[in-house]
Amino acid sequence: MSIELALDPYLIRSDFPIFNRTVRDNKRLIYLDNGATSQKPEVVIEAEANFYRNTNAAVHRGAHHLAEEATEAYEEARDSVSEFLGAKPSEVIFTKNATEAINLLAYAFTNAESGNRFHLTPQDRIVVTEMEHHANLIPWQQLAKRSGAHLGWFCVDDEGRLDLSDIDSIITESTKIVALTHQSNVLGTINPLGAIIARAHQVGAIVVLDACQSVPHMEVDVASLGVDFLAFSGHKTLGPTGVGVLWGRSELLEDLPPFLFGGSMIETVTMTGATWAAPPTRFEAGVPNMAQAVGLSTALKYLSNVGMRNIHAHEMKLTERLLDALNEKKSVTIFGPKNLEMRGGVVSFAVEGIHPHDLGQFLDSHGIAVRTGHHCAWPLNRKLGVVATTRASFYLYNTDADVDELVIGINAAEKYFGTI
Amino acid sequence: MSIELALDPYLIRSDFPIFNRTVRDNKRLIYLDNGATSQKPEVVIEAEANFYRNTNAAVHRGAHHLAEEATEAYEEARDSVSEFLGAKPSEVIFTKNATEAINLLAYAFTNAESGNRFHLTPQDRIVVTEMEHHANLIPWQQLAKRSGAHLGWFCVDDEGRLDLSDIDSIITESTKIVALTHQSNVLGTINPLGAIIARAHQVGAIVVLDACQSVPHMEVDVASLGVDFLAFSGHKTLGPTGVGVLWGRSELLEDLPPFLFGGSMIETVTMTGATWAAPPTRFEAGVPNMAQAVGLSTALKYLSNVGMRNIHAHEMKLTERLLDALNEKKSVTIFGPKNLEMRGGVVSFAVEGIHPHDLGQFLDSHGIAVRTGHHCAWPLNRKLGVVATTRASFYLYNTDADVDELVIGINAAEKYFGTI
Amino acid sequence: MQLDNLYQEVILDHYKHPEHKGLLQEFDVQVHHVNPSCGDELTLNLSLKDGHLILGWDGVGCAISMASASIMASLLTGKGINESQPILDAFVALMQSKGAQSGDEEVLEDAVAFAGVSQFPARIKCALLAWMAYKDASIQIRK
Amino acid sequence: MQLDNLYQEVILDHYKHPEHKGLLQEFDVQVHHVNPSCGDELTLNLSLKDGHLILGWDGVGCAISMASASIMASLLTGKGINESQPILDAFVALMQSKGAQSGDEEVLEDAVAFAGVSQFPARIKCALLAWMAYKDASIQIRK
Ligand SMILES: Cc1ncc(COP(=O)(O)O)c(C=O)c1O
Ligand SMILES: Cc1ncc(COP(=O)(O)O)c(C=O)c1O
Repeated sequence: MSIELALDPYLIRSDFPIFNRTVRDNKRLIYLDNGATSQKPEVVIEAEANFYRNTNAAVHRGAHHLAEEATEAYEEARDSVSEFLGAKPSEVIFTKNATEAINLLAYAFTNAESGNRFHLTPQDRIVVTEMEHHANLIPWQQLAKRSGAHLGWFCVDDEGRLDLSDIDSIITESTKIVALTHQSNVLGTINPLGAIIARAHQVGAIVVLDACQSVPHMEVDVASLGVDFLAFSGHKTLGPTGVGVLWGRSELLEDLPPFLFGGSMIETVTMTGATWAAPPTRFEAGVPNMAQAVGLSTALKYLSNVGMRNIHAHEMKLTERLLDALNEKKSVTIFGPKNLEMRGGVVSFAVEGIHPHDLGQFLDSHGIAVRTGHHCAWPLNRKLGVVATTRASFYLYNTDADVDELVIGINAAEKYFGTI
Repeated sequence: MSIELALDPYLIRSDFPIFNRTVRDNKRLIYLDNGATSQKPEVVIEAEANFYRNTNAAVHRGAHHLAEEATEAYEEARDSVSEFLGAKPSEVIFTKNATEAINLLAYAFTNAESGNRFHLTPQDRIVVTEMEHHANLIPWQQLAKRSGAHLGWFCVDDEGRLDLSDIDSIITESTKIVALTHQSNVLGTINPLGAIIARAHQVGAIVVLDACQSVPHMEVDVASLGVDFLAFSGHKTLGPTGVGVLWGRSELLEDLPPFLFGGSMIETVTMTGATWAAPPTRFEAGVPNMAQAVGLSTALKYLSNVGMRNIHAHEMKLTERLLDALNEKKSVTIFGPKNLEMRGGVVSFAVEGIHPHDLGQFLDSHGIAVRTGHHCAWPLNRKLGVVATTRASFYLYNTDADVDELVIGINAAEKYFGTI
Repeated sequence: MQLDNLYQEVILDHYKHPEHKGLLQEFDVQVHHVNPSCGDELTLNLSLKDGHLILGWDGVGCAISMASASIMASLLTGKGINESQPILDAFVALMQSKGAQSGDEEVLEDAVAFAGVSQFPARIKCALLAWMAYKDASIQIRK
Repeated sequence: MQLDNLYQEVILDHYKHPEHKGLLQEFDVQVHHVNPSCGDELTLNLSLKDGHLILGWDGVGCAISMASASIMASLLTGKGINESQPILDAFVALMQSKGAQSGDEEVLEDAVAFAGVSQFPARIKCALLAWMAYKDASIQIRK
């Protein structure tokens, strides 16, 4: 029997020191807020700590022994990230989080002068979707405003899927950017990239993928995906806070103007102007988040060792268990796909008569950490006709028992607030 | 006798695990590259690690117990930083490094619409100095380019001081921004802020202080300094990599448009537009560098416990010892002030006939880590008429023996390269 | 159980049977406040008749924010505008007390039930939503 | 001592007594390369006479970069442009070898002295500065 268990969440939990603590009057921690951020295994914590203890120096800036070792550690981290994504090292840019990664791109467009392929005009179009996280919506709104370009979007249908029926009139010949999420952080929906990428590339638009909710949870290979840029956050991927990644195709990065200006990203500087280094350094101004990059690379290695397919399968098992239980409850509305097809381990729902904030608070008193609110996807909430939802999101360390406790907790909340 | 020792660098060294290692074939590590980045005491490393082990959750976004504790830890970190600077907590913005802090400001100017006090026009003027680090030069060059504003600068005289003789024609009535460094990262010069701030405020310009080389090494109190914005980096301040600070006066931050767009920095969001949260959240988009902020606050407490005056006095003692030794050597040229007046613990120099890169390499083989190159201040190097210099920069854990080893090393290099 | 400190009987009662809910036919001031971190919304009407306040409100939100609106509206309706100030101040002070105060029942009446909220930092904004709307409205009505 | 692997006798000799230093009166191609991380600069002149390369250079930089320019200029001057390609390739490969290769003396002659540089990642760019300038110039001269 045990041979069949490709992933044992109980074994995995023992790698994560936070599960040694309890919450709210000695309750077991049932952490179902992985969509917001993940917990960290001790190896990641130690990798970051050991960088400081043994290798700390400013990279790329010194010829001394420590600086050499720090540079090696930092560039090895870049290598691991690129390997994890199926990319080239020079295509991996370290940012502080996914939000910075997407803003980097949006500002780089603004810095593109006429003649550069990234230069936008009021004739151009940017396309997003109604299910975007604010991080993949507002930067494009602002780019549209700065450039005069038009912002269009795909709508979300009743099942929480993108409505692609009008794809050719949404991604028009004048579309330059299509920015969308790989997986909705609210609905769990995995978007069908094929058709969108095909149409975008047909009209010469670049495709920017917000992979915050996919890279941590499933196999993502940029070569086979076919997108042009991709962003994700370290802290959702078992990695440290303070690090994210922008990946971009090298031919595109070559031409992409810089975003943050300062040390290390330059070629030459005078009082009146400067020229830029090659990617990826062009996009990493200042002393970088070296210890965090090293921590992230350790996290990705940990994930690879467990196996991304195993992780996804495990999360889908938990999701099925939760969907089965919730689908049975008349008082519960699930937002997003009600079955396992093209979805990930994120489940948002409403319980009749109980505001998400109150439900979340009640669950918290039982040690269950879920997220409540608009999940930084306010326009989607409006479309769903709610001010907030309650969201449970899984990761490799969650267990069947976690799911069961959540369901028991929801039932208990209904009693507590007197709605049943 | 020992009572007089306010700061014992040997005791302090024992708090820093990196000094347990050796470099290059078992040499003692003589770390004199503090201008680039500082080493970390174990308490800082542990503070960051323990955040992950005990408190990790996305701040400001959840009502559950962990999220509450994470938010508390993060906001307490903000409180400590503000206390360290003599500021209000709401005036402290966490960035990824000083470079981002300065870019934040420069882009916020660009995002300011006509009518906003930060809006620039081609009639306006931005003033910097010839001794700026690229991080406090290129963002302003680029802002000048984007806005059409004119970029002017103070020159550096033969002693490595700012030439203020033309102050009224450099800071003119149309000057909107004066951005300068508190202490040169090449020359060690501490700039006389009084006259510059007075003139800037007389014409209604804001003063932006690059405090990367001062906050870690001396008492800096924003209330008494009188500047309007100030930036520094955590990693040069015994803190983690991946965190920096922008401080701004609250009346100014109120009106300052945002820079990075995404989650947490908003008030409301629709598909076509958004409104912004109040400072400091307006400037912290996405899941922040929580563990790093906590580490930085621990670092600042460590520094406060040792005492910033003690630290500065200690560094000045080391600087005096080095200047005395180098002033005696005919083959050595010191760039910057040759005495202790208005200078910090950064000493750049040239040794006749030996290229800085070779000198650095030679010193490294003796375990001595100095920095060689243009130190991200290329225009200043040009002014000094050199392509590179060798720089030794001190911190609280350096000892008289470190200085003596450096001098011995320089002498030995001269023998090795046959210049004496 | 800690949770009962938060969801006092009187709070749950007001949540289920809110008072003064519904916008006024006629009003002097209307304000609309939103809690950006959770999306809760509240519209507050204020009118002054012979120096006495009349409050009406509508909104969507959690038990804490809705009960707070209900209790506040009951408490302030009929009071004079100057009389309302110390009540507002007392409520804000209670929310900032981190559980150290239990609230002055003379001044706050049923609103002392929110004392427990001050121990839950993430919920303080919920309890304050209506009161901040009132603060805003009362400034406008004075003009 | 590790340092002696880096500063081989022949490198220090070329540094102190550089060969082919000085720009040519006449040249077919001139390139200027800069090492942004340290500010070292190198100008390289290239001319082709009867199919034979003539190199001249000037610059400021460390012992490694200057000796490398000197040794490269000596090595390539007089060679044919096609003949130079395997030498360039061999040198680049040596620099990327992380200390694993000692270099083919048949091909690289004195330039094998730079084998030790490949163990010092920060210095590889110094050794390559002149060679990258040559690579650039040779592409231009072929056009
Ligand atoms: C004076 C000065 N300004 C700005 C910076 C940039 O700091 P960071 O690289 O941490 O962003 C540095 C350090 O590199 C500096 O010394
Ligand atoms: C889909 C999606 N995009 C973007 C982000 C922003 O990531 P970060 O806050 O780490 O920048 C998140 C997470 O908050 C997310 O779930």
